[in-house]
Amino acid sequence: MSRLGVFVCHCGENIGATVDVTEVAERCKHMPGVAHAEDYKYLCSNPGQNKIKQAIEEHQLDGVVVAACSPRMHEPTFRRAVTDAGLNAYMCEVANLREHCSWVHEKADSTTEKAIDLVRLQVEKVKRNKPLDTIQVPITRSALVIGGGIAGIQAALDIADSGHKVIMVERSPALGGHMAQLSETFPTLDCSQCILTPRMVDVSRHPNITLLTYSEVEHVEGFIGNFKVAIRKRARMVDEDLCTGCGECLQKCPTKNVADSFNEGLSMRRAIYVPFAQAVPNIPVIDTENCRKFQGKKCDRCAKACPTKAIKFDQKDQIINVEVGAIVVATGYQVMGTERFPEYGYGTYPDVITGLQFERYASASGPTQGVIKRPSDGKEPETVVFLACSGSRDAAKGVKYCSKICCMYTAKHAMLLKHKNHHAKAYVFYMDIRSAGKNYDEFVRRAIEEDGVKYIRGRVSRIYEEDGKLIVKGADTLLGGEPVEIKADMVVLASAALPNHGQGELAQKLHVGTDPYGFVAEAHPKLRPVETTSAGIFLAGACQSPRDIPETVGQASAAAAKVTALLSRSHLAREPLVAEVNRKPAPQFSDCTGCLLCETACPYQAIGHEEIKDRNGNVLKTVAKINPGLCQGCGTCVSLCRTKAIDLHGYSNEQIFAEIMSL
Amino acid sequence: MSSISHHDRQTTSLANKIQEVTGVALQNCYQCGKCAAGCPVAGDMEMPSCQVLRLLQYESPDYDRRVLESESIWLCLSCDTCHSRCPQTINTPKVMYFLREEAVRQGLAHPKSKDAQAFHKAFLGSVARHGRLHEIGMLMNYKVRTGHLFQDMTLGSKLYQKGKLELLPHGVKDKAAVKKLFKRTTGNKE
Amino acid sequence: MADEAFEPKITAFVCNWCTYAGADLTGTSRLKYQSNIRIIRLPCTGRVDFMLIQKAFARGSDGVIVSGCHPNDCHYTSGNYHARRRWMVFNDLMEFMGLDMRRVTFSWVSAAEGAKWATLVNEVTDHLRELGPYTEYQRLLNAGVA
Amino acid sequence: MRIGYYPGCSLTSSAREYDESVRAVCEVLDLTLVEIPDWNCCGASSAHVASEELALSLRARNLALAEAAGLDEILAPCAACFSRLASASVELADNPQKCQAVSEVVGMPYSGGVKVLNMLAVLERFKDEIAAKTDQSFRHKVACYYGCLLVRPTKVAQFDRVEDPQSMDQIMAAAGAKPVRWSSKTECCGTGLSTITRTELVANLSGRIVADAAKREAVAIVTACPMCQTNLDMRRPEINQKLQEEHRIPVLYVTQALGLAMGIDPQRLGLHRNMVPVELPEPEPEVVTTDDDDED
Ligand SMILES: Cc1cc2nc3c(=O)[nH]c(=O)nc-3n(C[C@H](O)[C@H](O)[C@H](O)COP(=O)(O)OP(=O)(O)OC[C@H]3O[C@@H](n4cnc5c(N)ncnc54)[C@H](O)[C@@H]3O)c2cc1C
Ligand SMILES: Cc1cc2nc3c(=O)[nH]c(=O)nc-3n(C[C@H](O)[C@H](O)[C@H](O)COP(=O)(O)OP(=O)(O)OC[C@H]3O[C@@H](n4cnc5c(N)ncnc54)[C@H](O)[C@@H]3O)c2cc1C
Ligand code: SF4
Ligand code: SF4
Ligand code: SF4
Ligand code: SF4
Ligand code: SF4
Ligand code: SF4
Ligand code: SF4
Ligand code: SF4
Repeated sequence: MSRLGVFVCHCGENIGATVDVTEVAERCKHMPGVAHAEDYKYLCSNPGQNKIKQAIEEHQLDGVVVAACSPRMHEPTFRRAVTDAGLNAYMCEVANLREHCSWVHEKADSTTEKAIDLVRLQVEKVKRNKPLDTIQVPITRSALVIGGGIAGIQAALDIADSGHKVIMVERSPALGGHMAQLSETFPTLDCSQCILTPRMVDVSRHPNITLLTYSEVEHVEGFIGNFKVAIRKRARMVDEDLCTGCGECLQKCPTKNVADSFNEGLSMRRAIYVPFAQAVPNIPVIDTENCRKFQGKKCDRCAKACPTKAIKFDQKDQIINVEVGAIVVATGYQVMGTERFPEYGYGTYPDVITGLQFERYASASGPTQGVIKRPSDGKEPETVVFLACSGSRDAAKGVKYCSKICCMYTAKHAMLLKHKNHHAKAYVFYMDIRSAGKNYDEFVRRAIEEDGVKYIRGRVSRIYEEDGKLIVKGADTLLGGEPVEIKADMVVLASAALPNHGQGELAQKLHVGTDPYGFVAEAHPKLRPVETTSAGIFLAGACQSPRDIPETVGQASAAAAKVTALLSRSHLAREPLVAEVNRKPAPQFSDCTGCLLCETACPYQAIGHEEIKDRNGNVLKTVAKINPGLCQGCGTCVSLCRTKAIDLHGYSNEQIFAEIMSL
Repeated sequence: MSSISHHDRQTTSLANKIQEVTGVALQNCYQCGKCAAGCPVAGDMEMPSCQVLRLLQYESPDYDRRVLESESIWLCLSCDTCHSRCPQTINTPKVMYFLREEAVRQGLAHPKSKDAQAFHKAFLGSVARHGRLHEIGMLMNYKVRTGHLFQDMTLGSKLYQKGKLELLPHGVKDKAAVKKLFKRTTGNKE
Repeated sequence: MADEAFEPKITAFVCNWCTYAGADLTGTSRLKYQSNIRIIRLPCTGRVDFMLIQKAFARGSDGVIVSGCHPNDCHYTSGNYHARRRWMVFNDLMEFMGLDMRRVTFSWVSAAEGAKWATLVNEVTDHLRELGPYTEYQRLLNAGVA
Repeated sequence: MRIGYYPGCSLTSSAREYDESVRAVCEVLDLTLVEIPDWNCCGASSAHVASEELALSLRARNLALAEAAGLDEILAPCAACFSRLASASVELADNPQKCQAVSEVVGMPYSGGVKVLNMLAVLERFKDEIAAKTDQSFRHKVACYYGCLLVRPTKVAQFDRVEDPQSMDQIMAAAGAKPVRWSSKTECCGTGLSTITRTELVANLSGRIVADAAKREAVAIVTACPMCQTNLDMRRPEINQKLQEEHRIPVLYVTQALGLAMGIDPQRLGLHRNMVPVELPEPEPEVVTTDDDDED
């Protein structure tokens, strides 16, 4: 028989004026299992709490019900109080007499009756409560950052600066992501490389960061605080320790006609290459698909040229296993290629280019040293037409969403064109100008007012080639849809930003959700924007949805803050209100039949299975197994399990049935 | 989902009828102008397709009338260029068809549409009678209806010389079947 | 009439994060509703299963309310999604078993919808008062169906 | 091989040469055309203006007749007829209720299983045979003109790509021709404006196409649609007047062009019926392809 104490609060007049508090206390005394009941003016005050503590000792109570305000208000207060008196925190429950009773009903006998019922519910529950201990999950105090764009760089630096180890995995041969490709950045027009390069160098030199480029995540298992990750470090055929970055090998390679992806195909590179001059790390890689040697022909000119014998044609991929406590996904985006636009020529007109290609032309380190030229004949274009919303906001053939960055970079492009060639004409076809951000609209206005960029409100229906010009057929909806035809030298598509290739596979490996477009899904769109649906895995940057650099950096720092908060402790304390699959003696072992329905329903992937074996290792039964480190206590599995093999601590079937039966 | 007062669209508006009959949801048009940009006759219309749609979006009797009285709706070629490129897949030619029917029904059809109407009448008359088109007969009929007696006279004789006109109609054998079909769908015996 | 004295007994299963908090807000806003209802707090509507509802009726409830977060707002990401999917199946089952489905109300009340909670409780209470006591259930129980 | 054949009204009169050349070419390709017994007019755009139901029923009767004759695929060489019949076939294919209703109006059962093909879709199947039946000396620069109806609406046409289609170019290339790259392939010639009523607009629209083809140095425009052919060929005097230029580029049906490449007698291809005289210049010189660009 339990010895429970019931404490009924007046909350001054708040409860006392409507509910007959003394009557409640009096009636409680007669409830089975209740050893003590009393009422008090303000239970949450220090004297009030002391009363509870004293009563526990005096009456040797083994459970407590506080009948007061909402548990959402003072449950922690009273749980702390009972632990001070030596009880387990979970042996205390709160009946909500204020928000759910005195404040919402008139003074009446029925109101007092309801108050008594509410206490009885909790009394019956507490009787069946079991002492629970907070769950302690040990934490591996290091983090993995996937993706080495500005998002990954920022997150890695912030985490590393807080004293934790970071492993950074970048799949291309060098850091930098798209930001490395940009010329100047809105709204300040500072040089992208100039502000990025120091950070890339910081990453490579940071004592807490291990940088793995040309590498990809192969496999992930585990859970928050305890991830085991296998990373494939692809063979670059160059020994990173021996290579000095002298570049001799690059000069000697006879294969010169490989489209340079860093320059978005606007120039050619060799089979052995460094993506760009400031690359970090500055170590070449052999592109085996184009290298003569790997295509079965005779060549070893690079190896011959290398003064340190760093070229290793027999290098193999390496699998590196690491353990980390947290993961940041920062895998960025890609842009829609021109071949995706039927009415703009399916990518067959060389002078119809993407915004990213324009960036390479405008970049001082690009294929034309910053002179805007056009691909077909290398001439400087006089008339350039920019098409906003190319593929974005196009439910029929593109994506439904707004790519968010293109209004701004289109204004930037038009401006850069004007700055570099004052005689050039720049036209922008747009639907809306979306320039919400600090100094953003001012930036667009400057393009229009000071640089004379002509904005035309309307979409373009078609582009075709005639006499070496691109005929752009649009309409001006501000003139009632009047057709507009512009003879352009070059057309720049502000093409939609899409989830990066490989994003889906990675999300699967990590068990994180994706949105209908394929971007990584956040846990809550407003209040948990840098967390994923998997605990311990965070996200940053354009892998969540298209975004610009300021937003990316802000979010990366936010993700880093979440990671450091997690890694700042050696253990993760978690509420013990988790589900558990029951165990029984052999031969039954458990009520669980191993149907694993629960596994598919758990929103947190907390359920796996385990095999019960005999001494000889023969499997006797497979049963579900819940990882308390992952379980969040939602109870979905409990209500799903047909054999009632699962129960939820704190909300067990027994407890809830008892509550119902008390009514 | 319940549709309550704040959704109450004017049930009599043209936009509403269009949605009912053709299934085209005009409110989906976000006025990007891509349709007008590619339309081969936008330049000849007093208001290009996107503006026609814009007026209809208001669901106002005045604007509805302005659309029905316009010549634009008669100039549409049904080339489907607009529809095939519209980011919102608005089937503009289908709307144009509907608007013509509606304009005729309400007696608001643009005067210049008379020729087109006469042409369609002559054409259908020929099909109803023979089950197939008899071009000479149709042309004669059209000329009588419109009074354009001498238009294309030289062309006609050239066609004849090239063996491209049949003097006598080649109809279907089962003329009764076709007549019945006309009767059932139009109530018109023509 | 005897019915005039009838006060329905209502059991509510609500989730901790949305409806429980919403009902708290009703209180803080001092909005009044009828006092027939008894709330049982659960982590999530995903925790509610058919057995709980059955038990409530067996214990003499005249009506049951199940309320949690709005779809997509679930604290547990998708717990209430599972609940909803299960309801579709349960609905048929309960109906098949002869349960009076007018006595089970599913609703979404968020933490910000204090007024909605008051309205909901009042509507359900009035409705049940009209329906009268759920004596039928005892018959089902005796027949061994429920 | 055999296939159902729906000539349509134009092919029996103003586009007779299309019918003649289709039959001639199909004969060479060993494709037997089975004319749908007692077919009727598809209603063109006029039926639509009168009544949706009439328009659908006129088309459905032809499909029902084809079905009754045991034909599951029919070739409609006229692009307009193709578009009309195909849209009916698509509309009825997955709508048994509509099938039922329309069957009653027509007075014949129709189950919804007849597929309608245009001329290019059929010729595409015979690309290899075409290459084999020609001596590849037809090395003329041609402008393949598709018009609206063969590719749009995509849901109805279900054929080729909507912008810059390729099928006709490939068919002509198989016959040895050198299709030019041009931008007017699917521009509208103005057919929809029931041609006689707005002649000046048609001349304008068709004129742009003729001028573009001439500019790309094509020696012939190739088409698969009687409406297009009529507008570009028969309306040439108006076009030339509008453009203030004397364009003499002939307009051939794809089957006429193929027929020439196959060496079929021009008379049988109905070439004498074309308004703009078909006088092709010397073919392009033969390019000798050497085999030395890839050793290995
Ligand atoms: C034309 C254009 C102009 C722009 N101009 C501006 C501007 O002026 N100002 C501005 O603020 N923003 C601008 N932006 C936006 C800017 O590019 C982005 O905000 C920024 O690059 C986002 O950074 P990120 O790190 O999230 O993604 P990314 O830059 O895409 O970096 C992602 C990185 O992750 C790596 N990666 C991807 N998948 C994997 C994987 N599975 N495993 C390992 N590594 C992986 C990639 O290789 C890449 O290095 C512009 C964008 C475009 C397209
Ligand atoms: C009409 C309207 C509708 C909106 N709707 C949405 C929406 O639907 N969704 C959405 O995401 N956002 C919405 N927003 C935006 C949203 O309100 C803001 O993003 C958000 O409130 C910003 O939070 P904050 O904490 O930065 O600032 P605030 O909410 O302004 O909080 C600042 C706090 O600081 C206190 N404070 C100020 N100065 C001092 C001082 N000197 N010392 C001490 N304390 C100080 C203030 O009292 C206040 O409590 C809306 C905004 C408006 C105006
Ligand atoms: S415990 Fe709650 S009810 Fe009691 S006095 Fe404090 S606030 Fe009021
Ligand atoms: S071996 Fe390959 S990478 Fe090296 S020089 Fe030759 S082609 Fe270039
Ligand atoms: S030559 Fe050798 S050391 Fe120099 S960059 Fe190439 S691989 Fe590195
Ligand atoms: S940011 Fe501007 S250009 Fe880009 S999709 Fe949105 S509205 Fe269009
Ligand atoms: S649902 Fe129940 S029986 Fe099935 S695997 Fe899970 S715990 Fe076992
Ligand atoms: S209680 Fe919820 S989170 Fe925990 S195992 Fe069950 S379904 Fe998963
Ligand atoms: S293209 Fe479509 S969305 Fe754009 S204006 Fe025309 S109908 Fe409207
Ligand atoms: S279908 Fe009509 S409105 Fe549309 S582009 Fe063609 S002519 Fe213009």
